[in-house]
Amino acid sequence: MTSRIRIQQQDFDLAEEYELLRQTDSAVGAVVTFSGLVRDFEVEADVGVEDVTCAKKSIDSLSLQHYPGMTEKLLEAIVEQANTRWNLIATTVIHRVGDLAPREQIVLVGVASQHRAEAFEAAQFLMDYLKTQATFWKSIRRDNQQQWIHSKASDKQAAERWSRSKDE
Amino acid sequence: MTSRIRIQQQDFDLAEEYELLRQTDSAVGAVVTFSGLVRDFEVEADVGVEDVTCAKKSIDSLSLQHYPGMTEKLLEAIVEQANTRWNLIATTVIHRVGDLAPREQIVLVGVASQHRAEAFEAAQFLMDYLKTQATFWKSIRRDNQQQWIHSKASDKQAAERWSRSKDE
Amino acid sequence: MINLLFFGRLGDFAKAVPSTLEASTPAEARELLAADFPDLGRELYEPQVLVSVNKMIVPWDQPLFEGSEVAFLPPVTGG
Amino acid sequence: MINLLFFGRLGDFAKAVPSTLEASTPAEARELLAADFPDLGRELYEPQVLVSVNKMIVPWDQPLFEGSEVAFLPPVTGG
Repeated sequence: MTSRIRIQQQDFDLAEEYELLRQTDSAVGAVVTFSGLVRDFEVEADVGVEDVTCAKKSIDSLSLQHYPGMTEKLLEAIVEQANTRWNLIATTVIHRVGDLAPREQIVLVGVASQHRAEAFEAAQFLMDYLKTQATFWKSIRRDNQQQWIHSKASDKQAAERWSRSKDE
Repeated sequence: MTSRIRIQQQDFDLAEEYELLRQTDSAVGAVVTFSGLVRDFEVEADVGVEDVTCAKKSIDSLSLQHYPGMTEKLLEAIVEQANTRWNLIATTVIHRVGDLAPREQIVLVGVASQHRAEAFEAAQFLMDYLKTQATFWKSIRRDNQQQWIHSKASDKQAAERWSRSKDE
Repeated sequence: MINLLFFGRLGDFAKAVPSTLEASTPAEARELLAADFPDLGRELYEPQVLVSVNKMIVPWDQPLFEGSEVAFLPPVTGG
Repeated sequence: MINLLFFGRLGDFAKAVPSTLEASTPAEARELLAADFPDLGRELYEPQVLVSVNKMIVPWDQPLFEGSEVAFLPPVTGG
């Protein structure tokens, strides 16, 4: 399997990465891409005395920190796991770091395989594991104040479903 | 929801469609694309006296026929179903017809949403339903002979899992 | 008169078939076709073959009217 | 001496913390830090905080050596 992993400040070009994935081999029948984008708001939980409410709060920018040297190793391990589980022809994982404005691209996961089921599943697996295992930390900036984002229980649950069973 | 459905002979440009999807709204946090490509072989079952074996047979080209007027209506209904099930911001479905060489693009499904789970699921749903409900028929050409492709039990099973329950 | 369309592999068996016919249901059209074109008939009676009238999938006993477009559809294989 | 790194929100609490320390395990390093910097200490004792040594996640009682890189990692939030 061909695997491309990059952590970078600059933007990426989906079209370029897609062409690399689809041209890997004439056996490629399916390419799935996932792009994560900066939304212009974050959903925040307000924990009150009697109940918890969620509010959308607009943001000015997002900032991504990572642990250089460790993140690359973790992403390689995640891609290796996907490749053991599914029969993949090529994978691409690109994650940006530094300051990002709303609507900018944050992350790209791409998978090329013979059949669509394995491309869809592997792309979802890669995103679920990247979200919960790779050493990235996100903070938002709003009104000149920086605020670290809390990890989400839903991301943890999404990653856990893959350890239950392969076909679930 | 913004929906784009096209059936066309000419090729499509993933980058162009992706830009339309991601620029729909500043709430877009996730874009999933699926591209189906012509492989240079088809897997065929040889039914023998005692067992069934599968052989990869190379192909010269693929040809796609459809039922104009009906296919569009069916694709609209499929997209409408996806939009009822998930909270989607934009969808794109493009299917090519006519003669296609190996490595050419056949189909594109793209979904933009706030969160990744709904984009992944809706894209898979659209492909599963497109495969089993939209009036397209594929034939292959090999050594100057045309041969119609048989429908796959695995595609039928893939579509059926969506009728079991929403969250399964 | 109704108009007939044959898709996918059915088209290969329907090359000599007239494009119009007198029939009051798709089932009757199929019966008439099978009588004149037994190879096509065998294909049309395959349980997976569906029929549409004016681009809507319908039951085989759906009433037909002057000018109805009746299409015989083998299992689809797009994507 | 071991080298210390603090990521994510932990970095906000570690601005006055020295970048090196004498400790034989991450657990001992955490104890020493908590004694001098109680706000940081509370954060480091959160059960979700993990520790890595030389870029590998390890248990808190992992032996440390001269020059070990010890990083304190709050729950990750990439993607």
